[in-house]
Amino acid sequence: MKKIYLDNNATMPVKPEVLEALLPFYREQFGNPSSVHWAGRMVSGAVEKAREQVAALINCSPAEIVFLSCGSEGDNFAIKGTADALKDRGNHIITTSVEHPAVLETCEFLERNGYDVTYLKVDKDGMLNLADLEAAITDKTILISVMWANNETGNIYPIEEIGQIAKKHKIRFHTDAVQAVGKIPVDVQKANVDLAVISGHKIGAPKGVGAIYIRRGTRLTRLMHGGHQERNRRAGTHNVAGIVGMGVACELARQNREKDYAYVRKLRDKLESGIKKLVPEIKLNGHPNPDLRLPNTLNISFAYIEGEALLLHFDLKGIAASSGSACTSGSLEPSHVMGAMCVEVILAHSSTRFSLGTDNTEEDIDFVLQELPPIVERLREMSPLYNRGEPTPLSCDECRIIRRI
Amino acid sequence: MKKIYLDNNATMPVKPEVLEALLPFYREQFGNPSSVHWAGRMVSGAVEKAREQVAALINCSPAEIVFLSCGSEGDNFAIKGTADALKDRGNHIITTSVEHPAVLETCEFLERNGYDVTYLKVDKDGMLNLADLEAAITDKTILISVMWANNETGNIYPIEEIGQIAKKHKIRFHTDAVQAVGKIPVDVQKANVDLAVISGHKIGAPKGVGAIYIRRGTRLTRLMHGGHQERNRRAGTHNVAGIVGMGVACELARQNREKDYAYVRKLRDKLESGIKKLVPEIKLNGHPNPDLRLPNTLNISFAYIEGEALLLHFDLKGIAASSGSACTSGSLEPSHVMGAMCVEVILAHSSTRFSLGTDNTEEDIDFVLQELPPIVERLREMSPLYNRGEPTPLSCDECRIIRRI
Amino acid sequence: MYTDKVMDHFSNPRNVGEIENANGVGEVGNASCGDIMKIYLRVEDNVIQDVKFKTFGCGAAIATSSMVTEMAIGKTIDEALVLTNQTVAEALDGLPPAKMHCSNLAADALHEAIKNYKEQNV
Amino acid sequence: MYTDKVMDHFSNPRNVGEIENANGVGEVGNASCGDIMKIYLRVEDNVIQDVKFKTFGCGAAIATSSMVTEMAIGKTIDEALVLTNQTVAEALDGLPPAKMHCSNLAADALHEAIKNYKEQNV
Ligand SMILES: Cc1ncc(COP(=O)(O)O)c(C=O)c1O
Ligand SMILES: Cc1ncc(COP(=O)(O)O)c(C=O)c1O
Repeated sequence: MKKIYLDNNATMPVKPEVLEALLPFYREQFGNPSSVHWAGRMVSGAVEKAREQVAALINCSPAEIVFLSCGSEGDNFAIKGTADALKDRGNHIITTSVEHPAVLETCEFLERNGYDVTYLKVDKDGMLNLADLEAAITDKTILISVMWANNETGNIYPIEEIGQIAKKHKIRFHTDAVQAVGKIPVDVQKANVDLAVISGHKIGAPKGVGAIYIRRGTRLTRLMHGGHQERNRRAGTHNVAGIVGMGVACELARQNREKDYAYVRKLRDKLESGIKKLVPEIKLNGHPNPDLRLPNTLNISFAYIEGEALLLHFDLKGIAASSGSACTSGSLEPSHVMGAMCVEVILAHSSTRFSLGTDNTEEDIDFVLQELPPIVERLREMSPLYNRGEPTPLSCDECRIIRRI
Repeated sequence: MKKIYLDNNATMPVKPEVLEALLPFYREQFGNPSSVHWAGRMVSGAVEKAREQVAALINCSPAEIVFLSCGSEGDNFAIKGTADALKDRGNHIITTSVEHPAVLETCEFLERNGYDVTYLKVDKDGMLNLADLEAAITDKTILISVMWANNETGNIYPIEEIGQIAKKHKIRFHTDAVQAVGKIPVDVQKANVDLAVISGHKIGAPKGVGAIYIRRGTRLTRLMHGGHQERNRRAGTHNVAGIVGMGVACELARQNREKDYAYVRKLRDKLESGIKKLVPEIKLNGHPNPDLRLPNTLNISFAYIEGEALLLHFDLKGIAASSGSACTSGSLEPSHVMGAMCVEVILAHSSTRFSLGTDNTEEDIDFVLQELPPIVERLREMSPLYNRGEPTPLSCDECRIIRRI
Repeated sequence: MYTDKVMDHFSNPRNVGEIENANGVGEVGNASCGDIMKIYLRVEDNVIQDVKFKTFGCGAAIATSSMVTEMAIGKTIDEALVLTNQTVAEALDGLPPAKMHCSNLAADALHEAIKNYKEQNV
Repeated sequence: MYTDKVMDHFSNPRNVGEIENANGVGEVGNASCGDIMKIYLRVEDNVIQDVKFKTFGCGAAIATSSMVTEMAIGKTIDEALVLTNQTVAEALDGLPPAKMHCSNLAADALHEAIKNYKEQNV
């Protein structure tokens, strides 16, 4: 059976060039870059080269890049590290209600430890009101944390404008750039960002490696105490192969992003207009203007049906996508992002994310557009909510938007 | 030039069987194990198999294993996670003055945040006094953290006895087993351990993966907040390839450890007796009884000379070893382990660790024994401390043993 | 994640639909949890002659619904009341732990339908 | 980590040893830092006729010691006093940043030796 992978925001295969580049670092060049002997010297240059490659992609100095194990570590490090380093200055953090759990759960942890967190609301398109953001700033605010792009909807946030606000109020600014990097231009200088987080496996590097940009001079308490690696910023023996792979993936992204994602965007737009044409009673989740979404992401709810069931039917056809359904996330509620956008709860359960990649083809999209309508139809026929006389119980009372100013 | 690698306690090559097993998880089986579709299902079984392999090696249930990014993360997680989870019960931690920096610096961080830490002294052989340990326990003690084996000297600590003491006083017990696992038997049940940390790259798995044993029912605050991975114990997309490699490395260790390390032990003993015979004015660092040291580790100080210079000369001959010299560690003082053992400061600067592995041969040892004496002789001839009329200023006033009860 | 039996009932669900002249109808679950199951019964002489279902929910919800209709058909009401969510799950060779709670309500829906039948036919 | 020049001076250090009839000796560094450098001078007519060193220390310490002896020999005292740790490091094509501080003391040792010569020969 043909396999069509439309879940690139979850993870993607390691790119062939990346794999080739990193393989020698498992056996021939296996040294610890902190060692002074031949085995260490053989690899320390490779780590520094990778640092330059990452820095070049996001426009910073290599000394401002610290390698980590994943994006989640970066978010934890940025937020907890700031909370601790600046605890004498204040205890208030501003973030949004649509962040990745790595940010949200970290903030909730800090709330249990004496910090105040404002979770900014978003509108029904998932966008922020920057006046709200500015109004939320107090003299205790030590951090603004807003993701560059949302993993579920693909919404791109106005990071440059937020950077201006942060600068004006002299507040540190962290951005989870995990989904943005490699897909859209990310320039940390231009955006006035102090901390930006990247994850390797979202850009064709292996799982288990990430990086954080830490603007020169930013005081940040370590998350990982121990050895002197990474200029004392992050302990633990370097994941040399992963780091080399991350460097090459960034290099490839720098060279090919524009071309690659123009192509991916065309496929995404084709899928989007195809579904709109072929399937009635759907809802686009995220900003209606496709320029304000990542070029590869499409999130759609199919009324009356549940997301996991949809995914399983896709899966039977070899199509891999993901869902905001509670049943697919291990949580008890459907996606908090859908909740924050006040998507009706049943629609939230059917929200389906198609996240495309450069490996996809026109034929893939044609196939999806052929298989999707009958699957939706079949599940609707089976649904007690479909064609129900009474209106479906689609209330917003489950919306769990948290806001505390 | 022939390359002889005697720095296996720092890191080692990935084993061929491990590399072979993990390679498919970069491209063909690249999925995210949390996904419900084919790409996710293809790999989730592999992660669970690895969990069983790790559990089998240290005798626990697979559900008690959580995968991490490295040993340092495990030590941070165990100690900070306990400090936070048990903060209502007390604020006192007992550890030793010879732990790895991942433990020591984490404890020092906690000291800056209201915790009290007792750093147990060791004797001149680097061993602990268990009566001291028991005497250090107060009604505020929430954690005992003692490494299973020391990375610099190879000293093996009496983990079972310490487990008994911890059990008697109902205090949680963490052990950094990074150097012990794979080299000597590690049975977490028998030793009454609650938390044990392993690092992949010390047993032939790749860098960038580690694991922690968390005894069922142990409350531990997360270090990495975010997604629901690892039963909510550790957020971040699974490093699938690394985890698979870790599993295979544990499986190999379970099958081959005894045979492999009997062989390595023979080589180590040959090196030890050879150096003792061929080089005057040396000092063995660590316990004189080789049974009380890891079978692969030998740490020796060569009077009058400095460690980095020695390593560089080794390196010119293709021999890789490591040193407790300040000049090789990025710190300003020689090894804290040598300090804790009250090794005279000049001898501490020349402490040299030979850590052998299964790839070493008799010929390797013969070569080292041939090259070592003239190098030492040459550096001594160059040293202003050698044959000095006055005794060398070898005082212990630099000893930085910290103890606070 | 799912057993072959679950996948079989999920992809070829038995007895989907409504019964025009049903004399017992039961619905359980709620939208916010993502699972609603509705069971229609045609009972004659205390025997379940026909049973159909409609389900909004995940793979487990659909499979358990299908399975419970297959298990109930031809049974007397009293025999059908012995069926539990647990026995339905077992008949499917088990469900993932996370699904045992929310998505395994089909026997409850059947019992609701029987209760509804009894209320109508006292 | 080290330049080729450093490695050359480290592995083939020039002017190792003591001078029997030295008329200037200087020592800097201390054991706890891991670096001790001792320089012996034979000065005649204000010109450094011979210079030798003994060093306990890392690669950088040995290489800078060797380099400073090479740079000082044949120079007048006043010319030798112009040499700095910085110029020694530059003559070696640079040193790793971590080494600039502790292990780059050879010019200091030379100056100490010259001072000692001057004190003996006022
Ligand atoms: C005893 C001990 N603990 C912890 C670590 C840290 O392991 P890692 O480098 O995987 O973080 C090491 C190795 O450096 C070690 O030897
Ligand atoms: C926006 C965003 N932030 C953070 C993460 C976490 O990245 P990782 O899985 O590498 O920890 C992800 C991916 O899951 C993400 O999409």
